[in-house]
Amino acid sequence: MAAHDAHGHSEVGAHTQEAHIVPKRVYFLVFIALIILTWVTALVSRIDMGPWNIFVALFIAIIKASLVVFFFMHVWYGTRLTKMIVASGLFWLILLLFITMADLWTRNWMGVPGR
Amino acid sequence: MDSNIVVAEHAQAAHRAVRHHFESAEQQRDASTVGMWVFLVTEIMFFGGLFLAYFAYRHAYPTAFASASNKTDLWIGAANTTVLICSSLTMALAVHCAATSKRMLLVVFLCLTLVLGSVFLGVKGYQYHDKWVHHEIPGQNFHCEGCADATHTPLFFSLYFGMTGLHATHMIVGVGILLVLIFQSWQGRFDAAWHTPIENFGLYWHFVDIIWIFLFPLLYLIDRSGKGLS
Amino acid sequence: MITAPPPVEVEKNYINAEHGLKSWLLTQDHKLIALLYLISVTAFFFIGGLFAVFIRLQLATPTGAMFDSNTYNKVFTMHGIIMVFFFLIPSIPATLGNFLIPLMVGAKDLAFPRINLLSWYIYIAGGLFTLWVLFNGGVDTGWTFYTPFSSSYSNGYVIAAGLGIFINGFSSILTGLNFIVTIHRMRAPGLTWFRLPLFVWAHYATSVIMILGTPVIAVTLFLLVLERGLHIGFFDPAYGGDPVLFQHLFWFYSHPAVYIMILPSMGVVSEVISTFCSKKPFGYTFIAFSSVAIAVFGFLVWGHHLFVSSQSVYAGMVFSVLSYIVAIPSAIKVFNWTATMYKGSVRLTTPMLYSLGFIGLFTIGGLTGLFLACLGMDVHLTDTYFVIAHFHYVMVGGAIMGYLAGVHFWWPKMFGRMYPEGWSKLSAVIIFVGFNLTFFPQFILGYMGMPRRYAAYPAEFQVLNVLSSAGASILGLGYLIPFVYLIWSLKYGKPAGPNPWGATGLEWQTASPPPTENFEITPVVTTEAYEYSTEEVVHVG
Amino acid sequence: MFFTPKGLSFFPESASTIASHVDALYAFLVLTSAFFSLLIAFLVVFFAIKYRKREAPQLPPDTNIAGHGGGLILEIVWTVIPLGLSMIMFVWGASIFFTESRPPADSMEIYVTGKQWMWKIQHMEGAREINELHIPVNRDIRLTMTSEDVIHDFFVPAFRTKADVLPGKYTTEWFRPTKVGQYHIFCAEYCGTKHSGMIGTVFVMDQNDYDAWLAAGSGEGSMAEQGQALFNQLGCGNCHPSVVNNNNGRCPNLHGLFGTTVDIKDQPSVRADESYIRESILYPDAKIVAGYENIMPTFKGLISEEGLLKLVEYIKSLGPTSGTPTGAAPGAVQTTGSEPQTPQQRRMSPQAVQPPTAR
Ligand code: HEA
Ligand code: HEA
Ligand code: CUA
Ligand SMILES: [Cu+2]
Repeated sequence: MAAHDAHGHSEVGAHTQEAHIVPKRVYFLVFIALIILTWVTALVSRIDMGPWNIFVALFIAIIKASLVVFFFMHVWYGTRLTKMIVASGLFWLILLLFITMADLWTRNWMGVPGR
Repeated sequence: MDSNIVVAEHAQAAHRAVRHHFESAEQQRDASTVGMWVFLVTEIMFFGGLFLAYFAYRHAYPTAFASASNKTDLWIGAANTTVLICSSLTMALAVHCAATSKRMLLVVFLCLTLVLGSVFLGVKGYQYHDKWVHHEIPGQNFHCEGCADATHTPLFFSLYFGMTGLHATHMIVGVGILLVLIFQSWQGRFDAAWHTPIENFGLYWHFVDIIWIFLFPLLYLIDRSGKGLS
Repeated sequence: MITAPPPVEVEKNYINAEHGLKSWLLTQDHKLIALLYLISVTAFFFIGGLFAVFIRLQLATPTGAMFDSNTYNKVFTMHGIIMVFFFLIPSIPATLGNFLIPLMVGAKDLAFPRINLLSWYIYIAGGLFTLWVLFNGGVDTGWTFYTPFSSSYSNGYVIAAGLGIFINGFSSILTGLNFIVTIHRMRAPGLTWFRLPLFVWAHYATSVIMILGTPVIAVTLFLLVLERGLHIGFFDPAYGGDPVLFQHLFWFYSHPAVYIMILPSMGVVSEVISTFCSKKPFGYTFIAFSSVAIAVFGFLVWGHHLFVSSQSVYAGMVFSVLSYIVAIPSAIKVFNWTATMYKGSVRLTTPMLYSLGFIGLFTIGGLTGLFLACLGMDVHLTDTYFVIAHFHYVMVGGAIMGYLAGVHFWWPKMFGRMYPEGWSKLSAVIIFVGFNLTFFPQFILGYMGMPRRYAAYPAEFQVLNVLSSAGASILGLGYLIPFVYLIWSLKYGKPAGPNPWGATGLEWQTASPPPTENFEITPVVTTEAYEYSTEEVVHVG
Repeated sequence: MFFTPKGLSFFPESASTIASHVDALYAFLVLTSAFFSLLIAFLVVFFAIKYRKREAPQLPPDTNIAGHGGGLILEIVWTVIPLGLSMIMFVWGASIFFTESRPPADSMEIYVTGKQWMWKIQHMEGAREINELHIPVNRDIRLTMTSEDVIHDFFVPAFRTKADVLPGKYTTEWFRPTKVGQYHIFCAEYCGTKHSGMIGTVFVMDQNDYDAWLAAGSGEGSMAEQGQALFNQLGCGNCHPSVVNNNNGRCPNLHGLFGTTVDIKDQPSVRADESYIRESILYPDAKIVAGYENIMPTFKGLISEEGLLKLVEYIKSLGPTSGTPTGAAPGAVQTTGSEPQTPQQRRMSPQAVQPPTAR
């Protein structure tokens, strides 16, 4: 949130809205990757990897989500502000999840019920 | 008066879609994009509460979650995920067409998105019906046939319905907005110079897609290897 | 006070621009919406205050002077819900913030005027739900809605109350969203981040909390409503659900929410102190960044409400130490305000009196927060009147004092009229005295062990309770006086002129009341905020 | 600290070992807070008087406290000093809390069940009471608590301690009373209509009086005995062996189970504590002991929380061993048949309660 994003004032006008039009090719590539990953995750789930299954599943999901965010949602080409907003959303989500889970994970460490 | 301000005259932007309190079309577009992203952040946190509940209970009752998850249909889930991803592609293409002023293609891609979204919802409805038939809806008649740790399986199904239900609600809202946008595109309201609604709706639609990208592995893919389930 | 410039001839301003009820209810002018909020928020304050009166009457005798315990439980629950969700959270942001942020950043309106109006309607809808609950017999869960009491055992209208707050949450979200976008994208040319008034910084931080926290309480209450309505057990121990998980979710929002309540007040106080010392606030950047720090760190400490809840000891320790960290930015602010007064030209106007009251009372409230953040101490103090005293010190002594300071400070701007100086100072003193008499005894009660939410109590607590009730009646009187004279001043007050206080800041550069579009011509900013410089002549444009 | 003319105290009685620590911490906090509050109040009032102006100054001064750069030093000073002080508060408070969280190993155990709106208390010797708690002075007392309905909180101001009492799980609270007398028990977590009526009295007695009180108690036998009766009545013994070295392969041997680590099928192993035993009775299929089948029926709805506590106490009385729960541990414990140790013996025995160890 630096001073630089105070909006430029002088340029006025009705020129093209999109600063950067993403080439269609990118969309198709991302799409193919998403489809492949969907089926990979479904198939991989049938292999017994013990506790690793969930990590693999989440890892693939994160890759897929990033592809959507960066390319379908244009964050890759977006302003710093957009990136910051996305990042803070994720950061706070992680705070919520991890801090609470940290409580649950450490619940029995004391060896005293309820402590 | 002690004035620290230099007041200067400024040219007003003259564009049909610029509202009176904005200085320029660019400022207006920027504002709505930022606004849309901020809104999506609130959506992340909104779903975040449910994800937290999910992780907490999966941590506490892994067996119950594994066996209840096996009650969902993996292949239908994967197929439906594919449908949703297709709709994301058509939506992305719709935005592209709006940005390049291709009116007819815009309408076509929006319609495709609408159809794919509806297919997704239909399949979801079918799956709900299936759960209903098998008494796998938490409540009075709940029953999890052959589940391990059956006492805790209602937690899984409560979350299953809570999460997919909230997701489906977002889809239904999206379908409603799509209908309006299709009509407006048909009328030729959007072009390269101004198509903010299309763009923002695209963001929304992709966001809903992302939620599903996480729901699918979390709800459908627990312990699918088939070991250790009685 | 400086003599006001000759009254502006009754020009078109935002109030008289249009007439009729419709022009109010359909307005998209942020200033009119702010007034709509002002009216509704005040109404809720008096409803909540009425319940406070009932609480204090009940507690005047050990056995309870007014109600049976069932009714009493509903009384304090409604008091808490109304005061927190329908008064204090929207109070400053939705009224003063709404009115001033566009003015302060030199914009014609907020970024999304229609959404702004929508947020008021959502607020009213949520409020109506809550009032419906009230008239149908209330709800008795405490404002915290802890499960499984709320989900399975309460005999009140939990679902309706939950929905009321759920709906209201969206109003808060939309307000925050509007502020964030406005502050990012609508600033006047030359108005860089570090030229922004501290009030705007405070509201930026507040909006961040609104955006990131409110959805979580919304989904939490949504789950609670589902659980109570359908008995499907998200938190129900009967299904293996964890009631402490509900508490985590609840406080993930509700702790940061206390900073939603205090940060705007801090913003007001920064403006007022700077103006009435005619001095740039000491440590501008530190005050600005401490607001942001509070907003961020405020999200890391919610578990300090769960020290005895059977949360893990280790989690408790982390939450405790982080609670101390989040106290530091508040300390920085207090010291900077004090330092601002050093060698200032201090004018003890009404807003200044309220602000000084704020500093003192917030300090006491904040420092007692440190008692509660202290693990070994909190085990004894939690759920006693010590907590009640702590949070009334920060919320009533802090936030409301700040709110009153702000209302008095910008009243001339909002309505173009001055209020009577004598009465307003008198009421400030009465409120200060009444407040301390009401809530100081509660610290002692708390350490003695009197639990909160008790409709009746052992006789040894009576003396202090009577003191507290006596104080509350003084306090109540103190709140009625401004209510009367502020309304009086709308008609009979002296005309104020554009800048009655000799303040800096863009909002003082336009007429009082401002025209609908705020500024005749878009301002261009060339200097820092709070430039009470001697070279004024040079800059007049 | 504060006294009214009538001698009414405005300070709570301090009647446990923890209480004096808490009071000392309180004194420190009060002093620090008083210092800062008075400092700020003094400065604000002083500046307001000293620099008071009636009019807005025409040429207002813009004065920094120490000229250029002085600001930064001050900012650092008033960041670091509060930070340092608050870390003292944190460490002090945390150390008290740590003590409060770990009951001494040979504490006397008492079981508490909260219910809207009463406290039901069971002593190991068998005595039961409602809204009253009789305990001997100068003994470590450990409460194991649960609730039948909503969340309650067992609060004894004179002992400066409290803990929430939750449905569906056990929580622990301990104290060591130091003064004979009667003290309030309050329910400190809002629990519904008669929350303010959920109060009681702790009677701290000297050992002789306490023994006499116990002796006059009920003839129902000790809690462990009652638990054993319930165990037999519910037919648990038909499957679960509860003597040394007896393993039928169908149900885990409960002898010497308590306090050991149990391997669970498909899940991380757990410590066999009160909560685990409770869960195993109510939700037998939640955690299946490795090597066993899921054949146990649930007893949910068949046993009250108080009954569960009796069963827990009975299983506890079967003693811990260092061996595996399922079998062998030959000769580790000398017990005669299925007869549980008497509570008296158990309290004396040093290994009665596994010393809690942080992992
Ligand atoms: C406006 C609202 C507001 C604010 C600003 C605060 C501020 C703080 N609060 Fe408070 N709090 C509430 C509203 C608020 N609180 C409410 C409503 C509850 C109860 C809810 C319920 O249960 O119903 C509560 C409860 C509450 C608890 C839980 C008590 C319990 O239930 O057991 C705790 C525990 O840590 C706590 C701590 C703090 C701390 C550390 C701060 C800090 O931010 C304070 C920081 C300020 C200062 C420290 C003062 C200024 C500093 C100096 C003058 C310098 C000297 C400083 C040092 C030496 C460090 N609060
Ligand atoms: C913004 C928040 C806010 C505000 C402003 C207040 C204001 C006051 N509060 Fe409240 N309070 C809470 C938030 C707030 N409170 C919360 C969150 C709780 C916890 C609830 C729970 O446990 O769930 C609580 C609980 C609470 C309790 C504890 C109840 C209990 O635990 O049993 C008490 C007891 O004294 C109390 C007293 C007061 C008093 C005397 C005021 C005074 O400041 C009020 C002064 C105002 C007036 C007196 C109104 C003035 C008007 C008139 C007098 C006119 C009369 C009206 C008409 C003719 C219409 N409050
Ligand atoms: Cu039990 Cu309050
Ligand atoms: Cu808090």
